[in-house]
Amino acid sequence: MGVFGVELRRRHEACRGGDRCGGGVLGRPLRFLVIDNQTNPTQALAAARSFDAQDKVLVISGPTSSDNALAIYGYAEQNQVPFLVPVAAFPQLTKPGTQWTFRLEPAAVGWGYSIAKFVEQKKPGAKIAIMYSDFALMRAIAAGLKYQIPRSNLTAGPEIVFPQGSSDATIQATQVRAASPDYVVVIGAGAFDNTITNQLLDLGVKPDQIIHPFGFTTNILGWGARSVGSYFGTFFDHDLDGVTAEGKKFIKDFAEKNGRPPSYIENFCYTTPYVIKQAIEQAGTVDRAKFRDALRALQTKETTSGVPIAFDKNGARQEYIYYMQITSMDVAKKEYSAKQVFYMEWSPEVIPVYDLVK
Amino acid sequence: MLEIENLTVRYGAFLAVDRVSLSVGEGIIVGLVGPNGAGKSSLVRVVSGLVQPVTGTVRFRELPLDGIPPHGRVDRGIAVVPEGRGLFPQMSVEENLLMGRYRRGMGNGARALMDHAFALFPILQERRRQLAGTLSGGQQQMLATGIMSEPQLLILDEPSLGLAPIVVDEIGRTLRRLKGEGVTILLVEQNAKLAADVADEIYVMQTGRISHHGAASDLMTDRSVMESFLSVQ
Amino acid sequence: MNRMRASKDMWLWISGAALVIGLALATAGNRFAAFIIGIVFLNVLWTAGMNLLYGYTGLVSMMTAGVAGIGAYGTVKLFLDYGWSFWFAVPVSAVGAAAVGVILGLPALRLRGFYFVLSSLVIQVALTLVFIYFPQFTNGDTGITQIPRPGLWLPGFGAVDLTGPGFEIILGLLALAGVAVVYMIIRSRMGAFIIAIREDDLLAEELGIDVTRYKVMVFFISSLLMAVGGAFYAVYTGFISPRSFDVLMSMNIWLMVAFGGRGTIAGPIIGSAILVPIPFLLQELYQIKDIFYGSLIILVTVAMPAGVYGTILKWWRVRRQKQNTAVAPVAIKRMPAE
Amino acid sequence: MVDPNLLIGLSMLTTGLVLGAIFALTAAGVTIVYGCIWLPNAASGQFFLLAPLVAWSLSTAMGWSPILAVAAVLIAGLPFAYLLERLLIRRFYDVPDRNIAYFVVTLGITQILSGVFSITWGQWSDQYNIPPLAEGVVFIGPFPLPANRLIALVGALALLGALFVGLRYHRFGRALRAVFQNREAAALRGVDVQRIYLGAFLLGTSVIFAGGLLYAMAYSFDLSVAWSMGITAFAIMIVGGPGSVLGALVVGMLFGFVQAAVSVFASPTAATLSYLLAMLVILLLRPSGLFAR
Repeated sequence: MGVFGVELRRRHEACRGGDRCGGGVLGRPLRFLVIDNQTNPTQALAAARSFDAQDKVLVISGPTSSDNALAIYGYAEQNQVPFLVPVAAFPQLTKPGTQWTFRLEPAAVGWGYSIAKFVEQKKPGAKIAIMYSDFALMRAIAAGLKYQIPRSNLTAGPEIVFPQGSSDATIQATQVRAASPDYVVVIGAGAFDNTITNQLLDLGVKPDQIIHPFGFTTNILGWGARSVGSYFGTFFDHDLDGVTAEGKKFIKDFAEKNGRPPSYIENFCYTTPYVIKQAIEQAGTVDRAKFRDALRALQTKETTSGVPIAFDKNGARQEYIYYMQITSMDVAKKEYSAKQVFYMEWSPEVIPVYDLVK
Repeated sequence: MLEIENLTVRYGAFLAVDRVSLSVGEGIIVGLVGPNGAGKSSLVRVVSGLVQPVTGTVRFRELPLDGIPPHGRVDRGIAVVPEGRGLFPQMSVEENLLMGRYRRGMGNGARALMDHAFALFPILQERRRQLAGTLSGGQQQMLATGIMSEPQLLILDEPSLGLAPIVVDEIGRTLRRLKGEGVTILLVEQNAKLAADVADEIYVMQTGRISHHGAASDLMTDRSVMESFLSVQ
Repeated sequence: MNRMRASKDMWLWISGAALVIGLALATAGNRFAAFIIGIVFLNVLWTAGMNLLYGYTGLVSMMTAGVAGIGAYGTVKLFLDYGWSFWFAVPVSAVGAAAVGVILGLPALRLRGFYFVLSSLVIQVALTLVFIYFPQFTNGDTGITQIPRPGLWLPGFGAVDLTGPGFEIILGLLALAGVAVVYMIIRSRMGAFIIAIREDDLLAEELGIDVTRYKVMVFFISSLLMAVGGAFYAVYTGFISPRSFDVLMSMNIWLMVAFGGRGTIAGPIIGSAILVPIPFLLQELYQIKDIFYGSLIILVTVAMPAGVYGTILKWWRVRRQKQNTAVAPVAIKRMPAE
Repeated sequence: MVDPNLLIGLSMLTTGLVLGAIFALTAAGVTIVYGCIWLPNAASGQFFLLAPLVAWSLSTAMGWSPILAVAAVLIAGLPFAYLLERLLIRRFYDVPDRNIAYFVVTLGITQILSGVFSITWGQWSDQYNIPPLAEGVVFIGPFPLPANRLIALVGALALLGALFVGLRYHRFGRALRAVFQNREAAALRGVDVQRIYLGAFLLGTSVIFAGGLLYAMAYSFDLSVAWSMGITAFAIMIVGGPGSVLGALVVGMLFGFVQAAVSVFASPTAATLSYLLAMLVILLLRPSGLFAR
């Protein structure tokens, strides 16, 4: 149902590519699960089982949409197979007591927390309106934001939830406009995100009052040239200040191949094989338990951006986010540029993540 | 004008019409009478092209109608008013009349024909904007005379069904008047009295077969026919 | 004659059970193959219910997945949150789910033909939304994970291990029992009545058959099979979510019955055995999965209205008929009223 | 600062009009096909999506002007629908329970099209914007309405009007309604019923395509719109009465305004659930719909 799956499906190739690690590690090839949101959970489970029982893999990995990730999570935990998830922001994947699952993408609840921190720094006491679609991921972001707003001494504006598959937000945008908030946080899926953004701009909300907690390249281009000046949160962008030489090469190669710059999802996918490789080298064997222990102890950096990689006791990533401001856009050429305006790192449990989202 | 030869109609294992032959001469009214379930309507459906017979042929003006779809038969001048009158309940009286001109087009004296219909039944002119579904049974039957397509052969299936005797008489008068205008009519009826009143020639159909045939005046005085009728009616 | 049939039936069921146990044990070494077999067994149970409903009574229900979902969520709730024994939770939630199914479906069962299909589709969509938008019961669209397999204590055997082939054997016997239930219903007086309803419900009514009552009974029994299947699905796979029980599942179950051959005992089993493994075995071809399925649906409807087994049966009958030169009885079908 | 209540009221009005007109148009397409052929097109949502996707490709990847792209899609839709009718739809014209057969077959088409979408357009983007025909914003009092959405609204209303007039007064429209009301009597009046079926399928499908194109002019869209619009169009058809174009108009507009109003006074989720509820209640109490033919 979600757009995420569609988006993710497109990125599988990037993940499987792992261009630099194609030869495998310690003489074993790397294989990735191909799962998208069209895949039934039963099939996702069967695929995990096939990797585990048939191929006797060391670790299962795959960018997965919501319920499939949890299905495989259950399998991995019950059958003691390491499961490294590049892209899935659900806190439940690393809930307390998790033994075998590791999540490279920071939890969505934390993104909400970071928005409040960002606004707190930009404009103390600001009033924030929230508009979001009723998907589990969006709810998680909103939950984190709502938790942190009073703690950051901000004011909560209107909060509007849209059911999955909504098309029009004119009235809600008008309601939000009428409350004159300082910032509007738009947490929408795909096209609906564009529609809301357009309707807010129609009504005279300024671009730099709009915050998108996350954006893929295609999303950002979808907001259109009018949205230049708005903010978006991300974990990787081609205009980041800290992109390394290897990161620049990755961006260049990817853009040549795909006609657009990579998003953070591709970056996580690119990073995954490195993480696996490093953990195997640390473990020194291909024993699942030793590999798991090595992942737990791992202290490394994303080779593309230099951001540290470390997992907490439940397998959650040490959290971080960038806020970028769009500075120019050419939709026809599929190009945009942005500047980094905020960066922060925090522990995964700085707020009660696992209580906010069951 | 219309010759039916050795016609057999089957629905699955059910034999509806069994080797029936019948002919309608030009310019007269032929009555086809018989009880409910005798196969009369099946025969009408074959002539109109809605049902394909198992065996037998239907010829109109010497030409066989085999394989000609219903609208092709309308083009040749056959108009069929089916059982239940075949009106369009959510269309106005005027639109129902216009549907009768579907093949002939709006030119070619459509206006004059409509005036003619209104002259025959002034009540229809009064109610020309009213929906057909809201008319009384008699008025609906007036609307369903099929004359708008200027037919050479008009086939009416059970026009008297559910109508008061006084209205049935009115229908009889109208049929005679149409005959006077040169229209050949095949009247299919359960109501033997109406058929006897207006028809020149009568066929009696029972359980899929023609049991009697003759001039209306002869047949209605025939004791055996009357008895077989009374016993089934 | 009757005794001969009964003993023939007996042998059939015994060999069925032997086949099921044999399949489960044969695949015990390969847990992937065993999983596919287990899912096939579950689908045999589901299609048995659908066959009773669609194949024999002529009701195309699109809400079967929803009923299975209620059975699954109910069982998991009782099992995990209230600490009931799984074996006690299953019958309770299955009866509950079937009752809910009947209550939801009851008004729709009065409707004929297409309107019933539509109503059941609407109910299915609504149930999926309920699964999504009531996260306090269902955990929302993320689903419930890590559902443990239950233990089983059998007198004479002691504690039985259900993590290995034991569970596949249970699923297989369950499927067999589901098929047997349908078989016995069809052989009974009720079977004759519901087939009459399928052929012509107006005529059946005229003959004095209480059409709505029989429809409701059939709907209840098939819902029961669906819900039991849903409950076992939950503990077998260890995971359920609204997407596990969406309209696609209803369609797939329908398709297996239609594909195998509606209104035959063997047809749906054949349909499940052929169609279920395909997506698992063609994992790499996930991109054309939908296109493949859609084409199959159209193909079956256009070219094989009787399904695979139905077509074989027909062909077989024609052949035998030619040999015996016997006259085939032709059913009297009333003309569709225009 | 303008009075917020006036702003919200105006936005409710325009939203109700835009959504209502698009809903009504799409449902009219669905109901024409159902009423005439007895074909409940489960794939109508996919058709609704197909047209703007093609227009999106033409206007962005190929660089056509949006007007040309929209026109090209509408024209290309005719041979598409014609082929479908020839290859598949007409096989079932004589099947007694053909509405169920059609429902199943079109569910198959739904599967195929969504599979095709996800391996083609789904790979290319996750949301689609057709470049606007007109830039800028038109002020209705204090309320800003984008010119493009105004064009979509006017287009939808014009098409609805044309459809209504055509069905009422044109010879083909009259024949179409005659087939709705009494198939056999229409045949006896000389209507070639199979040709009308073909015509109804072409017309209904084109109307659905037009609905999708207008929607895409008013909003950004993605692949999920097929499912939600398919359900909405069905709900409108059922509540309005299958086969009733008037029902589709009235109920479509009603649904648009209900969505707008419920969004203000309750929540957008409640609006979506209210459709399903309305559809279920109508199905159970009055299966032939409010505007039974």
